[in-house]
Amino acid sequence: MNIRLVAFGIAKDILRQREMTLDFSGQSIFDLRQQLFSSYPEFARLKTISFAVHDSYQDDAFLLTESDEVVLIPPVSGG
Amino acid sequence: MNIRLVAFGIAKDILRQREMTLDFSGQSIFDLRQQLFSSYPEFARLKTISFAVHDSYQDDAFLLTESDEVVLIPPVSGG
Amino acid sequence: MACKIDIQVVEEELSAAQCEAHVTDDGAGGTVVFIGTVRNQTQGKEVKRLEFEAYRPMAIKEMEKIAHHIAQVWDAIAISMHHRVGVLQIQEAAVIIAVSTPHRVAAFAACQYAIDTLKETVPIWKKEIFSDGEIWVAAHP
Amino acid sequence: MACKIDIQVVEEELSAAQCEAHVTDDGAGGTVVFIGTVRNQTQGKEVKRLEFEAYRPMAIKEMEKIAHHIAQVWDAIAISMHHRVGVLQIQEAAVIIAVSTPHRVAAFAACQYAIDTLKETVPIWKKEIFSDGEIWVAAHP
Repeated sequence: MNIRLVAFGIAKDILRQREMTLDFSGQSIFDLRQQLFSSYPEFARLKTISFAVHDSYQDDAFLLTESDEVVLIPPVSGG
Repeated sequence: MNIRLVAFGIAKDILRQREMTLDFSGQSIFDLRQQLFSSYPEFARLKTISFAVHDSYQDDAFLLTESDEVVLIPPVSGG
Repeated sequence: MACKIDIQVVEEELSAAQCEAHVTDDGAGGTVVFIGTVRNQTQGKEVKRLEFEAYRPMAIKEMEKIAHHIAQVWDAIAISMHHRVGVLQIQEAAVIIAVSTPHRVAAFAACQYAIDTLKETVPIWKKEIFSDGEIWVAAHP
Repeated sequence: MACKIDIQVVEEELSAAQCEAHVTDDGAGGTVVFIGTVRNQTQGKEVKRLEFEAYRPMAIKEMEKIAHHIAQVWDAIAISMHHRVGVLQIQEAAVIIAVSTPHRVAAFAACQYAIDTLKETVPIWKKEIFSDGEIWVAAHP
Protein backbone atom coordinates (compact mmCIF):
# COMPACT_ATOMS: atom_id res chain seq x y z
CA MET A 1 0.00 0.00 0.00
CA ASN A 2 0.97 3.63 -0.31
CA ILE A 3 1.45 5.79 2.75
CA ARG A 4 2.46 9.42 3.04
CA LEU A 5 5.56 10.34 5.03
CA VAL A 6 6.16 13.80 6.46
CA ALA A 7 9.61 14.39 7.94
CA PHE A 8 11.01 17.00 10.31
CA GLY A 9 14.44 17.93 11.62
CA ILE A 10 17.17 15.48 10.75
CA ALA A 11 14.58 13.02 9.37
CA LYS A 12 13.90 15.46 6.55
CA ASP A 13 17.65 15.65 5.82
CA ILE A 14 17.86 11.84 5.72
CA LEU A 15 14.88 11.51 3.34
CA ARG A 16 16.14 14.61 1.46
CA GLN A 17 12.57 15.82 1.28
CA ARG A 18 9.80 17.05 3.57
CA GLU A 19 7.06 14.80 2.18
CA MET A 20 7.03 11.65 0.11
CA THR A 21 4.83 8.72 -0.81
CA LEU A 22 6.22 5.36 0.28
CA ASP A 23 5.37 1.99 -1.26
CA PHE A 24 4.94 0.23 2.09
CA SER A 25 5.18 -3.56 2.22
CA GLY A 26 4.26 -4.04 5.92
CA GLN A 27 1.36 -3.36 8.26
CA SER A 28 2.49 -1.79 11.54
CA ILE A 29 4.68 1.11 12.66
CA PHE A 30 7.16 -1.62 13.59
CA ASP A 31 7.25 -2.78 9.97
CA LEU A 32 7.62 0.81 8.77
CA ARG A 33 10.55 1.30 11.13
CA GLN A 34 12.24 -1.81 9.69
CA GLN A 35 11.63 -0.71 6.10
CA LEU A 36 12.96 2.80 6.73
CA PHE A 37 16.06 1.50 8.58
CA SER A 38 16.74 -0.78 5.63
CA SER A 39 16.21 1.88 2.92
CA TYR A 40 17.86 4.72 4.90
CA PRO A 41 20.50 3.27 7.25
CA GLU A 42 21.14 6.71 8.74
CA PHE A 43 17.89 6.35 10.74
CA ALA A 44 19.55 3.59 12.78
CA ARG A 45 22.16 6.08 13.98
CA LEU A 46 19.61 8.42 15.56
CA LYS A 47 19.04 8.40 19.32
CA THR A 48 15.36 7.62 18.71
CA ILE A 49 12.79 7.92 15.98
CA SER A 50 9.11 8.22 16.82
CA PHE A 51 6.06 8.21 14.61
CA ALA A 52 2.84 10.19 14.75
CA VAL A 53 -0.45 9.56 13.00
CA HIS A 54 -3.39 11.96 13.34
CA ASP A 55 -1.19 14.36 15.36
CA SER A 56 -0.54 11.82 18.13
CA TYR A 57 2.45 9.65 18.96
CA GLN A 58 1.77 6.01 18.03
CA ASP A 59 3.63 2.95 19.24
CA ASP A 60 5.16 0.14 17.18
CA ALA A 61 1.98 -1.97 17.31
CA PHE A 62 -0.11 0.69 15.58
CA LEU A 63 -1.53 -0.60 12.27
CA LEU A 64 -1.34 1.63 9.25
CA THR A 65 -3.93 1.78 6.49
CA GLU A 66 -3.75 2.91 2.88
CA SER A 67 -3.06 6.63 2.47
CA ASP A 68 -2.30 7.20 6.17
CA GLU A 69 -0.03 10.15 6.78
CA VAL A 70 2.84 9.23 9.09
CA VAL A 71 4.97 11.97 10.63
CA LEU A 72 8.62 11.08 11.35
CA ILE A 73 9.71 12.56 14.67
CA PRO A 74 13.43 12.41 15.44
CA PRO A 75 14.58 13.45 18.96
CA VAL A 76 12.90 16.77 19.75
CA SER A 77 15.01 19.73 20.90
CA GLY A 78 12.67 22.66 21.40
CA GLY A 79 12.93 25.19 24.19
CA MET B 1 22.45 55.49 79.08
CA ASN B 2 20.45 56.86 76.19
CA ILE B 3 19.94 54.84 73.05
CA ARG B 4 18.02 55.68 69.88
CA LEU B 5 15.20 53.40 68.77
CA VAL B 6 13.91 53.28 65.21
CA ALA B 7 10.76 51.24 64.68
CA PHE B 8 9.12 49.74 61.59
CA GLY B 9 5.87 47.97 60.83
CA ILE B 10 3.82 47.04 63.86
CA ALA B 11 6.70 48.07 66.16
CA LYS B 12 6.15 51.66 65.10
CA ASP B 13 2.45 51.32 65.91
CA ILE B 14 3.28 49.94 69.37
CA LEU B 15 5.75 52.75 70.18
CA ARG B 16 3.38 55.21 68.47
CA GLN B 17 6.38 56.83 66.83
CA ARG B 18 9.04 56.04 64.23
CA GLU B 19 12.01 57.18 66.36
CA MET B 20 12.57 57.83 70.03
CA THR B 21 15.31 58.15 72.64
CA LEU B 22 15.11 55.52 75.38
CA ASP B 23 16.57 55.84 78.84
CA PHE B 24 18.07 52.35 78.88
CA SER B 25 18.94 50.72 82.20
CA GLY B 26 20.61 47.55 80.85
CA GLN B 27 23.55 46.56 78.70
CA SER B 28 22.65 43.93 76.11
CA ILE B 29 19.98 43.42 73.49
CA PHE B 30 18.55 40.87 75.91
CA ASP B 31 18.14 43.61 78.53
CA LEU B 32 16.59 45.92 75.93
CA ARG B 33 14.10 43.21 75.00
CA GLN B 34 13.12 42.84 78.68
CA GLN B 35 12.74 46.58 79.18
CA LEU B 36 10.62 46.98 76.03
CA PHE B 37 8.37 44.01 76.94
CA SER B 38 7.86 45.55 80.34
CA SER B 39 7.13 49.08 79.10
CA TYR B 40 5.13 47.98 76.03
CA PRO B 41 3.46 44.62 76.76
CA GLU B 42 2.17 44.41 73.18
CA PHE B 43 5.67 43.41 72.06
CA ALA B 44 5.25 40.11 73.89
CA ARG B 45 2.29 39.28 71.64
CA LEU B 46 4.33 39.44 68.44
CA LYS B 47 5.54 36.29 66.74
CA THR B 48 9.13 37.56 67.02
CA ILE B 49 10.99 40.80 67.48
CA SER B 50 14.52 41.19 66.19
CA PHE B 51 17.03 44.00 66.59
CA ALA B 52 19.54 45.50 64.20
CA VAL B 53 22.51 47.75 64.91
CA HIS B 54 24.66 49.18 62.13
CA ASP B 55 22.28 47.68 59.52
CA SER B 56 22.86 44.09 60.68
CA TYR B 57 20.80 41.71 62.78
CA GLN B 58 22.29 41.34 66.29
CA ASP B 59 21.60 38.59 68.80
CA ASP B 60 20.59 38.93 72.45
CA ALA B 61 24.20 38.88 73.67
CA PHE B 62 25.10 42.01 71.70
CA LEU B 63 26.25 44.84 74.02
CA LEU B 64 24.90 48.30 73.40
CA THR B 65 26.80 51.50 73.99
CA GLU B 66 25.67 55.07 74.59
CA SER B 67 23.92 56.66 71.59
CA ASP B 68 23.71 53.40 69.62
CA GLU B 69 20.84 53.33 67.17
CA VAL B 70 18.80 50.15 67.50
CA VAL B 71 16.29 49.23 64.81
CA LEU B 72 13.23 47.24 65.92
CA ILE B 73 12.37 44.56 63.39
CA PRO B 74 9.04 42.80 63.86
CA PRO B 75 8.30 39.75 61.63
CA VAL B 76 9.08 40.77 58.06
CA SER B 77 6.50 40.26 55.33
CA GLY B 78 7.95 41.56 52.10
CA GLY B 79 7.51 39.99 48.69
CA MET C 1 -12.02 27.50 38.24
CA ALA C 2 -11.16 27.51 34.54
CA CYS C 3 -7.53 28.11 33.72
CA LYS C 4 -6.81 30.67 30.99
CA ILE C 5 -4.57 29.02 28.40
CA ASP C 6 -2.61 30.85 25.69
CA ILE C 7 -0.47 28.69 23.36
CA GLN C 8 1.42 30.13 20.41
CA VAL C 9 4.00 28.86 17.89
CA VAL C 10 5.11 31.86 15.86
CA GLU C 11 7.83 33.21 13.58
CA GLU C 12 7.83 36.68 15.19
CA GLU C 13 10.00 37.82 18.09
CA LEU C 14 8.56 36.68 21.42
CA SER C 15 7.42 39.13 24.08
CA ALA C 16 7.66 38.29 27.79
CA ALA C 17 5.39 41.26 28.48
CA GLN C 18 2.66 39.68 26.33
CA CYS C 19 2.91 36.36 28.22
CA GLU C 20 2.92 38.16 31.57
CA ALA C 21 -0.11 40.23 30.59
CA HIS C 22 -2.01 37.05 29.75
CA VAL C 23 -1.43 35.53 33.19
CA THR C 24 -2.08 38.66 35.25
CA ASP C 25 -5.08 38.08 37.49
CA ASP C 26 -6.72 39.49 40.61
CA GLY C 27 -6.36 36.16 42.38
CA ALA C 28 -2.73 35.53 41.48
CA GLY C 29 -0.16 35.70 44.25
CA GLY C 30 2.79 34.47 42.24
CA THR C 31 3.79 34.43 38.61
CA VAL C 32 6.84 32.55 37.38
CA VAL C 33 8.19 33.19 33.91
CA PHE C 34 10.79 31.10 32.10
CA ILE C 35 12.63 32.67 29.18
CA GLY C 36 14.80 30.31 27.13
CA THR C 37 17.33 32.27 25.11
CA VAL C 38 19.86 31.32 22.45
CA ARG C 39 23.31 30.84 23.95
CA ASN C 40 26.44 31.96 22.15
CA GLN C 41 28.17 28.61 22.54
CA THR C 42 27.67 24.85 22.92
CA GLN C 43 30.37 22.99 24.80
CA GLY C 44 32.81 25.79 24.08
CA LYS C 45 32.04 26.01 20.36
CA GLU C 46 30.72 29.33 19.06
CA VAL C 47 27.15 29.26 17.75
CA LYS C 48 26.39 31.71 14.90
CA ARG C 49 22.60 31.38 14.94
CA LEU C 50 19.84 28.80 15.39
CA GLU C 51 16.98 27.52 13.31
CA PHE C 52 13.87 26.02 14.84
CA GLU C 53 11.23 24.07 13.01
CA ALA C 54 7.99 22.71 14.41
CA TYR C 55 5.38 20.21 13.37
CA ARG C 56 2.91 22.91 14.21
CA PRO C 57 -0.51 21.21 14.75
CA MET C 58 0.99 18.50 16.94
CA ALA C 59 3.30 20.94 18.76
CA ILE C 60 0.28 22.98 19.77
CA LYS C 61 -1.60 19.84 20.79
CA GLU C 62 1.31 18.67 22.99
CA MET C 63 1.68 22.14 24.52
CA GLU C 64 -2.03 22.13 25.31
CA LYS C 65 -1.58 18.77 27.09
CA ILE C 66 1.11 20.34 29.25
CA ALA C 67 -1.12 23.32 30.03
CA HIS C 68 -4.06 21.11 30.99
CA HIS C 69 -1.84 19.02 33.25
CA ILE C 70 -0.62 22.18 34.98
CA ALA C 71 -4.14 23.51 35.34
CA GLN C 72 -5.18 20.29 37.07
CA VAL C 73 -2.17 19.50 39.24
CA TRP C 74 -1.15 23.01 40.37
CA ASP C 75 -4.49 24.82 40.19
CA ALA C 76 -3.00 27.38 37.85
CA ILE C 77 -4.96 30.54 37.17
CA ALA C 78 -3.42 31.16 33.76
CA ILE C 79 -0.69 29.77 31.51
CA SER C 80 0.99 31.29 28.51
CA MET C 81 3.42 29.24 26.37
CA HIS C 82 4.97 30.82 23.30
CA HIS C 83 7.55 29.08 21.12
CA ARG C 84 9.30 30.75 18.23
CA VAL C 85 10.31 29.04 14.99
CA GLY C 86 12.52 30.11 12.08
CA VAL C 87 15.96 31.74 12.32
CA LEU C 88 17.03 33.04 15.74
CA GLN C 89 20.04 35.16 16.61
CA ILE C 90 22.07 34.87 19.83
CA GLN C 91 20.25 36.28 22.91
CA GLU C 92 16.83 36.03 21.27
CA ALA C 93 14.12 34.12 23.13
CA ALA C 94 13.14 30.73 21.69
CA VAL C 95 10.51 30.00 24.32
CA ILE C 96 8.64 31.88 27.02
CA ILE C 97 6.39 30.22 29.58
CA ALA C 98 4.44 32.17 32.20
CA VAL C 99 2.31 30.58 34.91
CA SER C 100 0.28 32.32 37.59
CA THR C 101 -1.06 30.59 40.70
CA PRO C 102 -2.67 31.73 43.95
CA HIS C 103 0.55 30.84 45.87
CA ARG C 104 4.09 31.05 44.58
CA VAL C 105 5.46 27.55 45.27
CA ALA C 106 3.00 26.07 42.77
CA ALA C 107 4.03 28.58 40.10
CA PHE C 108 7.69 27.51 40.30
CA ALA C 109 6.84 23.80 40.15
CA ALA C 110 4.38 24.25 37.29
CA CYS C 111 6.67 26.42 35.18
CA GLN C 112 9.58 24.01 35.63
CA TYR C 113 7.36 21.06 34.72
CA ALA C 114 6.22 22.95 31.60
CA ILE C 115 9.69 23.61 30.20
CA ASP C 116 11.02 20.16 31.19
CA THR C 117 8.09 18.44 29.48
CA LEU C 118 8.13 20.73 26.45
CA LYS C 119 11.74 19.70 25.84
CA GLU C 120 10.75 16.02 25.96
CA THR C 121 7.47 15.81 24.11
CA VAL C 122 6.78 18.81 21.87
CA PRO C 123 7.74 18.21 18.21
CA ILE C 124 10.06 21.15 17.71
CA TRP C 125 13.64 20.82 16.45
CA LYS C 126 16.64 23.06 16.89
CA LYS C 127 19.57 23.28 14.48
CA GLU C 128 22.75 24.97 15.67
CA ILE C 129 24.72 26.74 12.95
CA PHE C 130 28.49 27.05 13.48
CA SER C 131 31.01 28.73 11.24
CA ASP C 132 32.06 25.30 9.94
CA GLY C 133 28.81 23.39 9.78
CA GLU C 134 25.48 22.74 11.43
CA ILE C 135 23.92 20.13 13.67
CA TRP C 136 20.43 19.04 14.68
CA VAL C 137 20.60 19.19 18.48
CA ALA C 138 20.13 15.88 20.36
CA ALA C 139 19.53 13.84 17.18
CA HIS C 140 22.39 11.40 17.77
CA PRO C 141 23.35 9.52 20.95
CA MET D 1 32.93 35.31 36.21
CA ALA D 2 31.46 38.38 37.90
CA CYS D 3 27.71 38.32 38.37
CA LYS D 4 25.82 41.48 37.38
CA ILE D 5 23.70 42.52 40.36
CA ASP D 6 20.86 45.05 40.26
CA ILE D 7 19.02 45.73 43.55
CA GLN D 8 16.32 48.36 43.88
CA VAL D 9 13.78 49.39 46.54
CA VAL D 10 11.54 51.99 44.96
CA GLU D 11 8.16 53.74 45.22
CA GLU D 12 7.49 53.62 41.47
CA GLU D 13 5.64 50.88 39.60
CA LEU D 14 7.92 47.90 38.92
CA SER D 15 8.79 46.77 35.40
CA ALA D 16 9.48 43.11 34.63
CA ALA D 17 10.91 44.23 31.28
CA GLN D 18 13.53 46.29 33.12
CA CYS D 19 14.57 43.32 35.30
CA GLU D 20 14.66 41.01 32.28
CA ALA D 21 16.76 43.48 30.29
CA HIS D 22 19.28 43.59 33.13
CA VAL D 23 19.79 39.81 33.13
CA THR D 24 19.91 39.33 29.34
CA ASP D 25 23.31 37.97 28.36
CA ASP D 26 25.03 36.19 25.48
CA GLY D 27 25.93 33.30 27.75
CA ALA D 28 22.51 32.85 29.35
CA GLY D 29 20.55 29.73 28.48
CA GLY D 30 17.76 30.23 30.97
CA THR D 31 16.15 33.15 32.72
CA VAL D 32 13.58 32.70 35.47
CA VAL D 33 11.49 35.62 36.62
CA PHE D 34 9.31 35.74 39.72
CA ILE D 35 6.60 38.39 39.91
CA GLY D 36 4.85 38.73 43.25
CA THR D 37 1.55 40.53 42.86
CA VAL D 38 -1.03 41.83 45.30
CA ARG D 39 -3.90 39.37 45.69
CA ASN D 40 -7.48 40.51 46.01
CA GLN D 41 -8.11 38.46 49.14
CA THR D 42 -6.52 36.87 52.21
CA GLN D 43 -8.22 33.76 53.52
CA GLY D 44 -11.43 34.76 51.81
CA LYS D 45 -11.44 38.35 53.07
CA GLU D 46 -11.35 41.09 50.44
CA VAL D 47 -8.19 43.22 50.44
CA LYS D 48 -8.68 46.85 49.36
CA ARG D 49 -5.01 47.75 48.94
CA LEU D 50 -1.60 47.17 50.54
CA GLU D 51 1.08 49.33 52.06
CA PHE D 52 4.72 48.28 52.15
CA GLU D 53 7.41 49.92 54.19
CA ALA D 54 11.12 49.09 54.20
CA TYR D 55 14.09 49.80 56.40
CA ARG D 56 15.82 50.76 53.19
CA PRO D 57 19.60 50.60 53.85
CA MET D 58 19.34 47.24 55.57
CA ALA D 59 16.81 45.88 53.07
CA ILE D 60 19.27 46.60 50.27
CA LYS D 61 22.10 45.03 52.27
CA GLU D 62 20.08 41.85 52.89
CA MET D 63 19.03 41.68 49.24
CA GLU D 64 22.68 42.00 48.24
CA LYS D 65 23.52 39.07 50.53
CA ILE D 66 20.93 36.98 48.70
CA ALA D 67 22.35 38.01 45.33
CA HIS D 68 25.91 37.17 46.35
CA HIS D 69 24.82 33.79 47.65
CA ILE D 70 23.09 33.07 44.32
CA ALA D 71 26.11 34.21 42.34
CA GLN D 72 28.29 31.79 44.27
CA VAL D 73 26.07 28.73 44.60
CA TRP D 74 24.34 28.74 41.22
CA ASP D 75 26.94 30.49 39.05
CA ALA D 76 24.39 33.10 38.06
CA ILE D 77 25.24 35.43 35.20
CA ALA D 78 22.99 38.25 36.38
CA ILE D 79 20.40 38.97 39.06
CA SER D 80 17.84 41.72 39.30
CA MET D 81 15.74 42.19 42.48
CA HIS D 82 13.29 45.05 42.67
CA HIS D 83 10.96 45.62 45.61
CA ARG D 84 8.31 48.30 45.68
CA VAL D 85 7.25 50.27 48.77
CA GLY D 86 4.34 52.61 49.46
CA VAL D 87 0.70 52.06 48.56
CA LEU D 88 -0.07 49.23 46.11
CA GLN D 89 -3.35 48.40 44.41
CA ILE D 90 -4.60 44.87 43.66
CA GLN D 91 -2.72 43.18 40.78
CA GLU D 92 0.29 45.48 41.07
CA ALA D 93 3.70 43.87 41.47
CA ALA D 94 5.33 44.16 44.92
CA VAL D 95 8.48 42.31 43.97
CA ILE D 96 10.20 41.13 40.81
CA ILE D 97 13.24 38.86 40.79
CA ALA D 98 15.01 37.82 37.58
CA VAL D 99 17.96 35.42 37.46
CA SER D 100 19.87 34.26 34.39
CA THR D 101 22.19 31.24 34.37
CA PRO D 102 23.96 29.20 31.68
CA HIS D 103 21.54 26.29 32.23
CA ARG D 104 17.91 26.52 33.23
CA VAL D 105 17.71 24.24 36.28
CA ALA D 106 19.98 26.59 38.22
CA ALA D 107 17.84 29.60 37.32
CA PHE D 108 14.72 28.00 38.84
CA ALA D 109 16.54 27.00 42.04
CA ALA D 110 18.22 30.39 42.41
CA CYS D 111 15.06 32.42 41.81
CA GLN D 112 13.07 30.32 44.27
CA TYR D 113 15.83 30.66 46.86
CA ALA D 114 15.80 34.43 46.32
CA ILE D 115 12.09 34.94 46.94
CA ASP D 116 11.97 32.43 49.84
CA THR D 117 14.91 34.12 51.56
CA LEU D 118 13.69 37.64 50.84
CA LYS D 119 10.46 36.79 52.64
CA GLU D 120 12.43 35.59 55.68
CA THR D 121 15.26 38.08 56.08
CA VAL D 122 14.68 41.36 54.24
CA PRO D 123 13.27 44.10 56.52
CA ILE D 124 10.18 45.00 54.54
CA TRP D 125 6.68 44.99 56.01
CA LYS D 126 3.29 44.59 54.39
CA LYS D 127 0.04 45.99 55.75
CA GLU D 128 -3.22 44.70 54.33
CA ILE D 129 -6.06 47.19 54.28
CA PHE D 130 -9.59 45.81 54.46
CA SER D 131 -12.87 47.71 54.39
CA ASP D 132 -13.12 47.29 58.19
CA GLY D 133 -9.55 47.64 59.36
CA GLU D 134 -5.94 46.86 58.64
CA ILE D 135 -3.32 44.33 59.69
CA TRP D 136 0.46 44.00 59.58
CA VAL D 137 0.92 40.66 57.85
CA ALA D 138 2.63 37.89 59.87
CA ALA D 139 3.19 40.09 62.94
CA HIS D 140 1.28 37.86 65.36
CA PRO D 141 1.48 34.07 65.81
